[in-house]
Amino acid sequence: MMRDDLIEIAYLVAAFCFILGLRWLSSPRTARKGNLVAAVGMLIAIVATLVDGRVVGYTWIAIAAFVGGSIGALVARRVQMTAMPQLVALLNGLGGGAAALIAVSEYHVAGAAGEERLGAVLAVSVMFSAIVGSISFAGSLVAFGKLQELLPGRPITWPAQKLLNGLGAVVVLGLAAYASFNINDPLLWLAAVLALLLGVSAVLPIGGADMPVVIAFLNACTGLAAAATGFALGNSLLIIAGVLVGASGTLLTQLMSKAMNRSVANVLFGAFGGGGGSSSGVSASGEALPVLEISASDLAAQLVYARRVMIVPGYGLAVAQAQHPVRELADLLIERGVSVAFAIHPVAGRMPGHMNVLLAEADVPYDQLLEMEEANPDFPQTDIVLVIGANDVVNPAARDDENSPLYGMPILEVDNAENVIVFKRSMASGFAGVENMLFHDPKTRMLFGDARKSLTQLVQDVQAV
Amino acid sequence: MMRDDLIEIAYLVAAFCFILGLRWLSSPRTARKGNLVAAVGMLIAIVATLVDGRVVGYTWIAIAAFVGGSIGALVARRVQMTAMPQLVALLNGLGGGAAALIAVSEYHVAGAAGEERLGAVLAVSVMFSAIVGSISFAGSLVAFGKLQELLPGRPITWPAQKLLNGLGAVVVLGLAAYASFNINDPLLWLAAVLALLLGVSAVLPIGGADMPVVIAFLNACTGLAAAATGFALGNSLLIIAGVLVGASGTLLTQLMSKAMNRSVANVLFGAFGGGGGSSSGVSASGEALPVLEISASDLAAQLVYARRVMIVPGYGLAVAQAQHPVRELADLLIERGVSVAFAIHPVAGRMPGHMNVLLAEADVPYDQLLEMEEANPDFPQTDIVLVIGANDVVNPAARDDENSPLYGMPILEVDNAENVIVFKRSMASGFAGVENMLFHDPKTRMLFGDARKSLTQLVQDVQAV
Amino acid sequence: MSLITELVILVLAAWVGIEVISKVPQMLHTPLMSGTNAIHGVVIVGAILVLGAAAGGTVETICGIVAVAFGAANVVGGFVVTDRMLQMFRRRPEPPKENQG
Amino acid sequence: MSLITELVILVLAAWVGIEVISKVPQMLHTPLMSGTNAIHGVVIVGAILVLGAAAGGTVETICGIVAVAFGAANVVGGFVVTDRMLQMFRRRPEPPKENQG
Ligand SMILES: NC(=O)c1ccc[n+]([C@@H]2O[C@H](COP(=O)([O-])OP(=O)(O)OC[C@H]3O[C@@H](n4cnc5c(N)ncnc54)[C@H](OP(=O)(O)O)[C@@H]3O)[C@@H](O)[C@H]2O)c1
Ligand SMILES: NC(=O)c1ccc[n+]([C@@H]2O[C@H](COP(=O)([O-])OP(=O)(O)OC[C@H]3O[C@@H](n4cnc5c(N)ncnc54)[C@H](OP(=O)(O)O)[C@@H]3O)[C@@H](O)[C@H]2O)c1
Repeated sequence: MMRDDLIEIAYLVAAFCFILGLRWLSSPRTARKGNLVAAVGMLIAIVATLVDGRVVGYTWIAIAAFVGGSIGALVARRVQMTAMPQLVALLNGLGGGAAALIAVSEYHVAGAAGEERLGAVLAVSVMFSAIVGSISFAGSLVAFGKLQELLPGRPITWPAQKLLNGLGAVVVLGLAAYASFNINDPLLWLAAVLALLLGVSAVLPIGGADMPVVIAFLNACTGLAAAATGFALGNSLLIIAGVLVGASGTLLTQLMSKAMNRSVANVLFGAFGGGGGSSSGVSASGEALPVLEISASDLAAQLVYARRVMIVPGYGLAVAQAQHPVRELADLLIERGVSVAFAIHPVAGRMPGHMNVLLAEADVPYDQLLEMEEANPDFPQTDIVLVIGANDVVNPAARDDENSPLYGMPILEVDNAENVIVFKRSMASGFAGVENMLFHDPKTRMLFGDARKSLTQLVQDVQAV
Repeated sequence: MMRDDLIEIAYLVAAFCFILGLRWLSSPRTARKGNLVAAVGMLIAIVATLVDGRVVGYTWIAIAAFVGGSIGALVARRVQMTAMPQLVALLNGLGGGAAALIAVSEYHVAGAAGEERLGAVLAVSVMFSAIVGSISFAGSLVAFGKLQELLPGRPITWPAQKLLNGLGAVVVLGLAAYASFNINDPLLWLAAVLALLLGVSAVLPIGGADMPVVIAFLNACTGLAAAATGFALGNSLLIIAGVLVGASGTLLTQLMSKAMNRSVANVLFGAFGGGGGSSSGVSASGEALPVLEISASDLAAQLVYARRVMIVPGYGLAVAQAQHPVRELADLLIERGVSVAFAIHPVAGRMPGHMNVLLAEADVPYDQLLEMEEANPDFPQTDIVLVIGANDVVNPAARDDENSPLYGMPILEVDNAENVIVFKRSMASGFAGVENMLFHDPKTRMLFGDARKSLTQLVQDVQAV
Repeated sequence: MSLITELVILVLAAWVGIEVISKVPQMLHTPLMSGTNAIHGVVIVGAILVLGAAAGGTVETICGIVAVAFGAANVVGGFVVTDRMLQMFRRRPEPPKENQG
Repeated sequence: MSLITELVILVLAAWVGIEVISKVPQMLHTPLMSGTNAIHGVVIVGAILVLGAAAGGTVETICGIVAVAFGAANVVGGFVVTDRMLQMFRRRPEPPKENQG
């Protein structure tokens, strides 16, 4: 009794730590402390659980936790910042898998205790966490595969896909309902396996560049599966933590869809777009529009005499891992008295806020980064904009062309600046597969080539000026 | 069982309505809807309670609710907007009284059931809500009396006041602790009566103009007493609602103290200031400083030729009930092409946000009202500032004079404007009892007289120009 | 409901309260005060339970009657006066005439 | 803990979550995602209960071992990588040199 109370109090403290940790994420100054507080909360929760009277054997727990924890730590320390989306997908899948496994064994325990059917609360929560956890596990692994390029990034489709997925969902739900009233392990296993397949076949048709939305969505799913586990175990900490994650995943999913000017349903069921930035390239009109180029050395000369330069990094910069040379360029220019800032579009990079992490890694101080709303009024006073591996987020069609699929998406209005330089490898279109008239604007010059190589060259040329 | 579940669900819905209602108070567009949602939540909670199986007799409930509700409705419909602080004090006292009465009868029930001592949770919650509820009841009534001028507004002090209050608090706590272990009605009654006396003697020494802080503080107390009642009855709705009110009262108490540059403790125990704006008047220095006056007709001529006029309303405007003539003046000037705005200091008026209510009552649209942070950068571009019944909130000593008790309080920096006109009845000081050098500034002109009369005259004169 | 569950609810509600209330603009602080005032009138729920369950006991009956009356006045008065205040808050009727910029 | 109490906690926690998370700036959305990821690793608590209580049953033992390992990897990996990201966010070291205004 006494011990159980202490455990409950420890769970309350842990929940408080989680909330406080998220609250402190609201400013980069306190964010790291916030993450630490959340981690301490987790430690408190785990220790409290270990002293729970129901826990009798520790050997397997120690082994499993050691193996899992070491792998987690190793991967987390090694991973490249550009591979963050994959890692988040992987970790998310693990959480979903754990939730599903707990549900499966809760079900087994109920059966072993001789029960024939589950109570209503237990039925709903166990089935929810088994199915949603499985979907989240399989879906996250597919997302991981696409992002890690183990699977093709383009949408993989097959005939009657939606119909088959719909049917699959109905079968899984039916099985789950039946299994609630007739406890029988293989039934639930079948349902879980079908849910895994469903997760795979739901994520395969989604394009690689939409994976961040999928991950945020599956993140919310894992959170809710954890909350359902909390209902099954009558554990308020799991409910609170799961719901916090559910809220976060939901908000991020909405935010990304909104920034891409698409509905969440369109992203998840639309089979939209290509492998992320490297597709199509065929001009919609077919006309030969003028394209003006510039060399790195000419650009270097222009840059050192500019008063104000704005850098717009995009997905291509992340792919090219060009964050270090871009930082070097910015420093060189600042040294020479040029005013330099970075303009960050909300969906630049591969996941929300990813561009900020990449630039932070390259030691760009975060107060040099402007959000879209801050940057847009600045472009008219800007001499040169460097658009590095960005495409859709600067496409004026989003503002001007009612027929464009991008129409209505908020963009960085770089065409208001004096000069625009675009760093990319070809005239290929970006993720949305839409032609970008900015490249044909008389004030635009193209600097073709891999962003990392171009920037390294440019840095040398600036040093030489 | 079934019915109890439904009641619990109704309580959950009610709690949700309360939170949503407060959330919608974040914008004047949704605020009224928010209040309505909260009221609907209350209705749901009351209906759910009425169908509770434990409720057997309805006659007395109906009579008491009808009488109480009618009086509440009547007073709320009749009250002048300037008397809002009194009304809030009164309503707050009623809530505190109700909480205390519930605690007293819970205690009685426990005794009647033959128990000899209260369990720990019940003891703490019953005693908390009996004592804090009683203090809140008595304290709020004293605050009401001061604001309604049934009691003198100045601090009423007597020898060894703090010592006596401290002793009283110790005795009350001791009694409560003893009564928890030895259930005996008269003991608790004695404790409650002493708590009432304590409430009276804690609020009497506080000056009339500090009453809003006292009310916000007692509001938080009543909220927490309600939450304690929730613990006693095992009712989560009371806990949630009580804590919401506790949070609100606490935040408002802090905010007001901060805007007055004093600590909460200083306000509650400081015996500070006078009856609110009508005290002292003796110049600190004794020197005869120059005071320049202006007549209403001269001012009228200046006003119609100004480009930009800012109006700073204060406590005196509320007392003089001059909100309607000031609105007329603003309309007249706007008609003539003068740009007019109102600058609202956070503690102008008699309670936080009170000035906004008064101006809203006089049909001033809320987008014409500037908060302090918005208004301050505008003064240098302002031709004429009309300071109407405000004093401390425009006192430059808060910015310039390190020895002033106001030093550090954020003010409206009207002395940055071209011309300052001050409407007041005399050279008396404001609430803080501090001389105001603004009145002797060469760019300041005084327009002596009751604000309502002066403004009515000014409106006539402007019409005549 | 165990004490600790009640504490969990308390902590969460306090957090929600602080987040939600810190979003209320200064302009609406008087209605905020009267509105929260009405909300603590929810003690009427407790008062009804006391009075409704009073098996004839004088103490409970008297305390209950007064508490219900107090609670009802608190609730009705608070919501009515808040509504009265809020209905007065209006935007400028016509499109802005540039009289303050 | 009754179902409805659990629902109360759910609603309050969801509300706190929405309020708190909508305050996180875009700049920190990637750490937010990895951080919340770590938080849902709290299912490890459930996994420990399953595995620790497993009275030799094969199903629970296997499920429990995998779930604890998954949960541990999720928790440790999530917090470590979030910390790695956040430690990189720095303000400009010297007082501003007016290179962006
Ligand atoms: N951040 C998110 O949260 C998120 C989530 C989901 C979807 N999205 C979508 O992703 C897109 C992001 O827009 P964006 O403007 O950043 O990217 P984008 O529109 O996809 O364009 C990226 C450009 O980078 C170029 N590029 C690729 N590799 C490069 C390399 N090594 N060196 C130089 N250039 C290279 C590509 O052109 P070349 O092939 O010619 O080089 C391509 O045009 C948006 O459509 C957005 O909706 C973002
Ligand atoms: N709003 C809140 O939440 C709150 C709460 C607690 C305390 N306070 C305190 O209250 C004060 C408010 O500052 P304030 O500048 O608004 O007021 P103030 O400093 O108290 O000054 C009010 C002025 O109005 C004048 N006045 C009074 N009746 C008048 C009438 N009928 N016609 C014309 N003038 C009249 C008085 O001068 P004459 O007597 O010469 O006419 C007095 O100087 C601050 O010190 C603040 O700290 C405010």
